[in-house]
Amino acid sequence: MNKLWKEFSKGLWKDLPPFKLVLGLCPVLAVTSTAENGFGMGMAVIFVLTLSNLLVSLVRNLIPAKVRIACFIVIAASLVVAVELLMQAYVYPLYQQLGIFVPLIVVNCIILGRAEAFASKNPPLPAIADGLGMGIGFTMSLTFLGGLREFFGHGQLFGHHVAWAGFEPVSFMAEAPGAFVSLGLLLCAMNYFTNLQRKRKGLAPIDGPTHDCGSCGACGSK
Amino acid sequence: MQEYFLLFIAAIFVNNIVLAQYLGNCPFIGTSKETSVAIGMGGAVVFVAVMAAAITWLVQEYLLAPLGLGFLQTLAFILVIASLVQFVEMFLKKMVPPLYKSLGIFLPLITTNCAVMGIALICQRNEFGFVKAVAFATASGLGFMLALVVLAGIREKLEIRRVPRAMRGTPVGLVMAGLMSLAFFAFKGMI
Amino acid sequence: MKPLPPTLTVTAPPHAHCGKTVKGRMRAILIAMMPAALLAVHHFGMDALRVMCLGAAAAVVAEFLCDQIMERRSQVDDLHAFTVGLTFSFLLPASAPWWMVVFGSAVSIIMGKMIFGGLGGSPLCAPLVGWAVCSLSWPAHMDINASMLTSELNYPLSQLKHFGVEAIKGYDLDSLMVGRQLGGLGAVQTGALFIGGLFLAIRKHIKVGVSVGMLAGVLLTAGLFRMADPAQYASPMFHLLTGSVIFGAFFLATDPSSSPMRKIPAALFGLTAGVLVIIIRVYGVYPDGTPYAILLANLAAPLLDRIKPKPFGKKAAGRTLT
Amino acid sequence: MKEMIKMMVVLSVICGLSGLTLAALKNATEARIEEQVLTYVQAPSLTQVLHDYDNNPIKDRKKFARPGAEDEITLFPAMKDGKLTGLAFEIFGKGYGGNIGVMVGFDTASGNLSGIGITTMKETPGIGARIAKHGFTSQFKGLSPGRARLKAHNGDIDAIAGATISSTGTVTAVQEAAKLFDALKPEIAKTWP
Repeated sequence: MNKLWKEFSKGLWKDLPPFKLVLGLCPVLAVTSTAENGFGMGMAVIFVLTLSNLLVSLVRNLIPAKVRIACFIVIAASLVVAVELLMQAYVYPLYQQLGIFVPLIVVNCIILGRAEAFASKNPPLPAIADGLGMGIGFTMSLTFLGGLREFFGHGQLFGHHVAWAGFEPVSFMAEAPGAFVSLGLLLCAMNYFTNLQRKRKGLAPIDGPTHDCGSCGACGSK
Repeated sequence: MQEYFLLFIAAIFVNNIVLAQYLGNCPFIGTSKETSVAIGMGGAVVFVAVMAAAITWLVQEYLLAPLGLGFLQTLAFILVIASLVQFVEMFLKKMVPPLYKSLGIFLPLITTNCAVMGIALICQRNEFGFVKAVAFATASGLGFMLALVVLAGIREKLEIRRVPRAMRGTPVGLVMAGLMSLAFFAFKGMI
Repeated sequence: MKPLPPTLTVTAPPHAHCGKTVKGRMRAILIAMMPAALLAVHHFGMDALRVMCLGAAAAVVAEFLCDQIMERRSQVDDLHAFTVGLTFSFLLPASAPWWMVVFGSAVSIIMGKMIFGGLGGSPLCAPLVGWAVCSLSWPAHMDINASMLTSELNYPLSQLKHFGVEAIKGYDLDSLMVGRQLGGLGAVQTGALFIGGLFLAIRKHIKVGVSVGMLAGVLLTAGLFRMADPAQYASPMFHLLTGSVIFGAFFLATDPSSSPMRKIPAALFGLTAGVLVIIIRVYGVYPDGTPYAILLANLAAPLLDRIKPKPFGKKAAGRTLT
Repeated sequence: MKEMIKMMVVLSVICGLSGLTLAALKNATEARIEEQVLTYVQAPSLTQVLHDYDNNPIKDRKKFARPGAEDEITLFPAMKDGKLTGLAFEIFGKGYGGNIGVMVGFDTASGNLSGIGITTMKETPGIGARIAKHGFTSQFKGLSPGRARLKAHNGDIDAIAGATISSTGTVTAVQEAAKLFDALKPEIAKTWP
């Protein structure tokens, strides 16, 4: 139980996907114009990530190493198609809002990255815990960033007007440049506080996590 | 002719695939630390995006649509792209070693580059014809390359600046990408 | 601690030499901006003074606070932040609300300068970053025509954009020179800015190549359009004397950290900016393309810097892609 | 060789399984997806073209065989107190950037147009896309189908300046709808008295 909790909780803070692992940036930037979109995208990712982790972990001993990645891709893609169908059937407006980014979940580094780095090496239960934790962490981050951008960009939260009277929305935040800049500044703030904590403990400051494409692990391997 | 000229301007500047459509951000931030790497990655993306757009178009038109399997689009496209990347890699290694030397290490990264898949999907959603789809893929790929090379040029210079510790690496790259995207607003409304 | 003797040290830019200091350069720039500032107050009244003071003050405070957070010795006394703030306010309409001036000025300093490591690090012209963020966020407050309805002056570029060449027949070049037009409050004092720019050029505080290149780019491109169809496109001189072309050519594009180093790249850089100004004015949605044109040229600056002068008689060295 | 075969088998089994599952899921959700698409794509224009009804036109929709063609067309009835007052259906016209979907509404009593709305289109933003704006579509309201032609063709409709193809496409679609409406009249009378 303890181990499961550990796998689950690491996605919530220690390895928080978009901020600490710096993975899967496209949806983080693209769908966070409002908190609701961020949340919806996050839910879709939770679904795909948890199930793909489970399935990959179940078949991990059956598949030959050489076609491993191909199998992961098929599993992930099938789940994404399933999500597409379910979203069309039950939350059509959200499906319209997220547009092309729903099918693109399949190339989100998080899915293949977790399949390769975790699920293919662990039994089903920890794999589910890992997927759920990472998915929830991803959802929280997206919702937070979406809320931030929605508040400053539109003066709203989840579609409700919350800003004070006379607040003039900073449309910059709602547009593409605002997405990049607010994510960059958020990462900067996280690094800053990490170092502030380390300083309090008397440790030397460290550089923040850097993103490079190899970090998801799925790409470079054959 | 004019239609294609406008298509190119639109895809490269006005609706730049990274800066305005948020596609392909992982490699955009990940491989923009050095200009030479950026050029290699950009070239590889143009190459694969064009081929992927062409093949997925044919798959959709002659396989999925007639069989009524439109809902399997995502699955079919990612498989096409993944095997295409593998194939291109094998082909280049065997037949064109110099090109493989410059593009080879970037090819595996492209499978999960959502710009490639995104371009193929956009072509389908806009119901482009075959020629238009290929032209759009070329233009979008070039737009990706342009953004990547420009950002790499700037980030190379930033390496020797006293960037604050908390901003170093990815954060400053992201903010710079945002400012680039801001500058690209200049092209708004041109098409 | 005793200062180290000047042995071999590697530092981040700016690298000042021949007795020039950052402070001296900034002082010269401020002197060069003086006439335009005075004319702006003359044309737009106390509103202009208010915007300029607020802009400069906010920039200085923002830089000071940033230095505190970054735990670095503050260098606000080199006047750079003050200059950036003033330059930013030159681009605003005189009617700009106070919070926008403060916000934009702070953004110019934070996002245009400090996050890139302070002075000499910025890959973009700092005041333009603030300007672009504001004009994207609050188009209504930045729209010079809509926010200056009470003024008897007009914004010639927006008239050109919306009503065509016929609408700008009424302007003569002399009145444009003395700033009898709307636009960024300081940026339209074209005559005064030109004199200031010449002063800077003669005292060698700016790269002349950039300014000449940019003015040439504007004149040539506008001339080409004019030759193609005089009934549809305005004259080159009109383009030169409206909006912030002169201001951009002498004060914005010449920012040392965001423009190329050597002569030929610098001239090409200016030319690019100049050509883009006219392209944006003709095809884009913005009446004045100058700030965006300079931002785009800034992006290209590192690549332009790679253009190497080929030694005479030597073959170009083969470059390898790795 | 053995490894090769194992790879093939595993891959095909996985692909086959996922294909089957997805096909089943597709079948299960098909009806609901159709409903959702109707609600979110067609319904906004339905309320624009039908007036004065107390039923749910989407729920009461019915498919009819298109006379002289293989395919079917979905009709949305507007009813008040159980009596048919209006009818709407979607029809496609050729535009500049692809097909233009036009929802055409008819007043069953007079046979006049009760309005049109644009459902889908890919026209040039700012030019052709103006066909979706109220200024253009509201011209059709209350016209008899014969008058719903461009002014250049002796009708009452002002084409959008610079967007002749988009305007013509819309008007042609409306004309075709009128023809279809006439052809279907007997069947409609049978279905909804």
